[in-house]
Amino acid sequence: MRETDAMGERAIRAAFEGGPALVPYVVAGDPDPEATEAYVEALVRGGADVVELGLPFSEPIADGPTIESGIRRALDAGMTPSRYLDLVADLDVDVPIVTMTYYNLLFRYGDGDVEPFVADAAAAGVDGLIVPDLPVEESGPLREACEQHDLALVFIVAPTTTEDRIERIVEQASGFVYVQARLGTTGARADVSEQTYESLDRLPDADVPTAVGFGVSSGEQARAIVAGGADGVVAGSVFVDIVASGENVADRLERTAADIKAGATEASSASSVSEPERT
Amino acid sequence: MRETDAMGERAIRAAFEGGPALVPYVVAGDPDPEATEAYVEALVRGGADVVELGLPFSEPIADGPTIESGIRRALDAGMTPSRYLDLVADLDVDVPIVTMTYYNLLFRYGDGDVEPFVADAAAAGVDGLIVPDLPVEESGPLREACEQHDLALVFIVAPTTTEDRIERIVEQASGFVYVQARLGTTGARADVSEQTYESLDRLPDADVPTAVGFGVSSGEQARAIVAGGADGVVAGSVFVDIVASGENVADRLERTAADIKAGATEASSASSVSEPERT
Amino acid sequence: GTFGDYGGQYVPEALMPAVEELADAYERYVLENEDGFVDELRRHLRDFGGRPTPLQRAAALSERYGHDVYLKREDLLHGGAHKLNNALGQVLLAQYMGKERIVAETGAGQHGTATAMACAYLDVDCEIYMGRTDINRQRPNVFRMRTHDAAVNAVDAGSGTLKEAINATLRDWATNVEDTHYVIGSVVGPHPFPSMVRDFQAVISEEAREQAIEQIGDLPEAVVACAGGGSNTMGSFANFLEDESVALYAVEAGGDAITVEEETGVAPHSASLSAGEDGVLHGARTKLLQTEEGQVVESHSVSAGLDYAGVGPELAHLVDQGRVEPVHVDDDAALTAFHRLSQDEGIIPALESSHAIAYLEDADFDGPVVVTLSGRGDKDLDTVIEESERRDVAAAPSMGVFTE
Amino acid sequence: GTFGDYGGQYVPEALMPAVEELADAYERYVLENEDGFVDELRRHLRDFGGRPTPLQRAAALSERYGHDVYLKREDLLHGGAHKLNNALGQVLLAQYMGKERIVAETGAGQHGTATAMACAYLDVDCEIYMGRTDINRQRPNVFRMRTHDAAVNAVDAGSGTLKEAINATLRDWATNVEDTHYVIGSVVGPHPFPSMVRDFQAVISEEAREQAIEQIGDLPEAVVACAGGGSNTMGSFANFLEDESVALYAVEAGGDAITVEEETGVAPHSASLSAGEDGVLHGARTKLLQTEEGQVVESHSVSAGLDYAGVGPELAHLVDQGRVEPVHVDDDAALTAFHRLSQDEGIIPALESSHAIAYLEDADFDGPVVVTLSGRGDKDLDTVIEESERRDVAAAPSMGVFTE
Repeated sequence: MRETDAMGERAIRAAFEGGPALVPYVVAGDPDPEATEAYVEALVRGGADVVELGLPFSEPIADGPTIESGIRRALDAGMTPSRYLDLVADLDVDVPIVTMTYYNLLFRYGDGDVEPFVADAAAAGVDGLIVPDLPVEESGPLREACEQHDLALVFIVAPTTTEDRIERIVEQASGFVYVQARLGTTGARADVSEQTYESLDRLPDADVPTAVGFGVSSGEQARAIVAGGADGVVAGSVFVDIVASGENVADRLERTAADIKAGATEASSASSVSEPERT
Repeated sequence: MRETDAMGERAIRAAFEGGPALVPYVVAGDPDPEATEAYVEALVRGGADVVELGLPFSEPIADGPTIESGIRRALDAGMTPSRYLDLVADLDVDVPIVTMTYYNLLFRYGDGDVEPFVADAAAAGVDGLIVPDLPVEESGPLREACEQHDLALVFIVAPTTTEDRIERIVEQASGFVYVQARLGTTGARADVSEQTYESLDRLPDADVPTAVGFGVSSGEQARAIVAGGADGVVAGSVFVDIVASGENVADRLERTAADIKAGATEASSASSVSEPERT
Repeated sequence: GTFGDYGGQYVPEALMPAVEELADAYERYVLENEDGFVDELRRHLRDFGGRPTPLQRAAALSERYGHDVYLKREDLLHGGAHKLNNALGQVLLAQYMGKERIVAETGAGQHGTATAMACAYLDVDCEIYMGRTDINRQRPNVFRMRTHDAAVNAVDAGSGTLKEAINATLRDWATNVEDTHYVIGSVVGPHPFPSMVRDFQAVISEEAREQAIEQIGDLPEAVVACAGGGSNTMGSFANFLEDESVALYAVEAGGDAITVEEETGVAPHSASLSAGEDGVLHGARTKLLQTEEGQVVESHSVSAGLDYAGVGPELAHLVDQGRVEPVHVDDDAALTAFHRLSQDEGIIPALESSHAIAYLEDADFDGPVVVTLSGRGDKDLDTVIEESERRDVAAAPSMGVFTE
Repeated sequence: GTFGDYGGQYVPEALMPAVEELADAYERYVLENEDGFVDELRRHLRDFGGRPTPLQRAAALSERYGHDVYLKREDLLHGGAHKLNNALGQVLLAQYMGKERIVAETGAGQHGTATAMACAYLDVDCEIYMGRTDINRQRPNVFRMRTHDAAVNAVDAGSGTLKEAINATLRDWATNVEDTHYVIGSVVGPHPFPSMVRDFQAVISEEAREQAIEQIGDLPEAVVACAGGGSNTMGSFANFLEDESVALYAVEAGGDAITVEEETGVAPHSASLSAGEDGVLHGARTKLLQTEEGQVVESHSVSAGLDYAGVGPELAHLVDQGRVEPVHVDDDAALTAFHRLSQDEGIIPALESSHAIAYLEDADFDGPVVVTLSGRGDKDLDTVIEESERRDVAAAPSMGVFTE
């Protein structure tokens, strides 16, 4: 079992403290658990500060085609919630792990009660959860369990999120706030949308860090995003694409992570002395 | 042009006077006009007393599949009302000719007036008409034209014909009364239906002869029919079948005609001294 | 039994007693409501058939033409077309007459389906005659008839289409006339069929007239209905005949062109009222598409349901009298109207009915107009897609979704 | 927004504002008739849709079962199924909300067709998501949608069926939520959809209840309706919920057998109410067909329209409360019922509706029973012929007429 200085929510916050954080995503079990362990290690070598690890669900309504394909590969290869937790427990990295999955899996794990999953996740070394089909309104039971087990529950702020919803979300958020860069689903894109900057501007000075995701795939984007005020970037499809290729995966994951991290870090150095730069 | 002792209605009546009459039917122009001339001559050699010559119409609703096929062959070969009358005029036989056709052809020939066809038919040597889709109720204009040109207008009595309709039909009939042997359409059959005898029994002692048709194809049937009280038999499909075969047609028409005629005549000799015999 | 010079009973003697028996039954049950026949029929039409059908203001058409267009929605009748009004009436009448067996002809299969449906509902044996060619190109309707457990008798003669099916049905009737009723599918055939079928279909204009008065506050300027045999036409016109202010347009299938090719015996259209000559077919004197010598020709329309060389004798008479104006639209115009209604009004019309819709393009109306939508067009989709592509009809949407 | 433990709004944050906006519009327009929304919808349902539909006493079924059976004839609604009640309601609501674009998912194509039809009628842009597999096996409905000029977007993911189409539509909505409304096809999804779709479909039981009182003189003993997602079911039950004497039967698709094969992730049935476990799918907590670990399984039914792993949350609640009894009939029984209704009543039912009819064989009723005939079965003919032959269903007529 891996060991870190802090656990859970505090570990995640800590990961954002040393400068802009890189939060890469891969699907657990794509294409098999052993590979996932190696990939996570590669991402950490490349500079990942937090790893978002997908627990695959059969109806990934918030994900785009790239991640959906990764999820299907993982399901076809036999990934289950129990095996997922075993995999996490076996990871030998010293960054926080955030589980990204859909609500039904947590719900079924405890036969209608989400606490058992949270308890087992905490025991396995999971530090936080992202559940994209769980808006704050429905999050009561899960939030309670997370608090009980000191796990972060990360909420998403979308370009459509209204001011009063932002307030409620920031109030409930723990770990970090996931800023959805654009409408739509996950998926690598080349540009940074104007919505990203608007969303960042709308976020008050919360005491949780912000990380921008949905479409982030390059160091250049990361630089612009951090320059725009974000405390970190989340990147997923670009890594899942590399996994899907099956070619020289670990190396390429590491290099791409390093590239994105470099962009983010560069912007951070610049923005510490000047206004956020926008491309 | 052929020459006969009597013309029109009287000629037909006369044909029934020398004993039971054979009235064979073929389609004019099946397969071509020259063949039809030869076939009519063969039928007369075989003993035909009257020849019923079909003028083909595209919608032969009263005919069965055999005659319908003959009609299509004749139409495809180009038979028209004008050519039909030319063909009749060219016939070199000394029996009466009765035209069997549908009303629309007579109607169109005179652009809505049936008299021109009747006039031209009389001039060509036609002695009578059978129009199976023309019940007595609708026959006024045609009857008038036929009277004017001394042509017989033959009506059909069906098994379904009611008593009062029989009375009206017999009243209007000229030439002969066509007794429909059974319900349905024309077409060769092996037996004689009970309906035939019932129909013959229902016919009062009219002053027009009776000929039974629909399904007559053998000397045996003819014998039974004449024994049942008929003054003649009409046979069509059996001859159209021979024409369709294309093999040794004239000879076979003659022999089949002779066979049917023999049956009819045999019955006549018998029945002149005894009750109608029924099989 | 006649309409001016038209109509009559030109049938074989064997059928005359049946025709007379039917005329008698028509008078007693249909005209005089003996034994409550009419009441029972109306009940069936309401509960089983779904009557009354709406008279709907068509917003997009009304805007397009600058005057109110109302659609009489016979496409909503059970079975998807006006055909059931007549089929149900005749099958019920046959029951009142004690007949145990129904025969009917069908071309595109709509009348056969309606008859099979009515026979299943009223529990009467049913046999449908259908040309071999039609059977093979109208499979869904054959499936429907068989699903209602009607026998479907293939007719192999001739071109294997409607004419041959009618001939075959007449022969069956002539053979089995004692226990069998022939449900003719349109206002054609010997008396009393043209009057009887008109009366069964007159519920269309009975409702439409009442609905127009209620919804418009007045009679419409015109009623427009497509005409093949003419049952939908006469049904749409019947209750407006005495309203002299209401113009009546019978829209025929113009096909490719209004001509007759004497050589081949083919008319590339089905516009008997517009271009036919007087003649006698299938029991009645009427206007016919025929050669100069009186042979009935093969008619044509992209709409199988309008594809008939004859037409109801009463319509022929009303045209001669000037009460009904015969007009025609060609195949392309009908296809375009099909797409227009589907896209702009959310209704896929039968190709028959599309002819009536298409006539609005040619007409010059001022006031509210009632157009009878005689049926729905699901049955025509394959034909429309194929023909629209072949003719490159501009209004047709691409069906490319399957090609990837 | 919840029904006991069920319902809720389990959707991505990006959609929450749209869902809240919709809930607000639902309350104002649908519940409070603001701007006369409800009046306008009722007018459209009458004139365009053909409402009211009949409540018909089924003579042959009544005789067979020894008690009166009444059919609520939603098959006569424009488009051929109850689906239009909801599609028209939602598209009109989207117009009231100022949305310019409609998206919808479809499985068998019925909801997509109804939505395309409503959008053509109300002049709104329309895109339908449909799995690639479904597109290729439901061609006629694809033709209908395209004929109404709706875009049909093929979804290639997974098995290419309904689940994937829903996922794809949710993604489109999440991307274009500002100007787009997602017309969900059943009483599923996040609040307010389950309540709103129920209210749009409740016109079925509103009419049926009035008609029963008028025609029977009393309430029926029971109401029987098929249940897939449950819009027809809730529509049929809604106005009877407070009539405690009226038993309510939700007939689910029993498919081949009521089991779940954990290994393959397939359930050979679609009986979520009878055999599902609580879970969260497509925005709501409800009963689901799923593996022990919570992966949603592929469901099965001979009726594509019932083939869904979830069910409306309100139905789940009513079943838990004992107000609605979930029952199920298998594929063979549904096919037999299809043939029985076609042959004995002259109505070709949708395979969905055939499940409700089939349940009469198992039930033991005394008094009058109302069965909702949710749609017509023309769309199912090919499937029924093929499946009847494969399973050697005794009631099926031979289709041998083509073989000569």
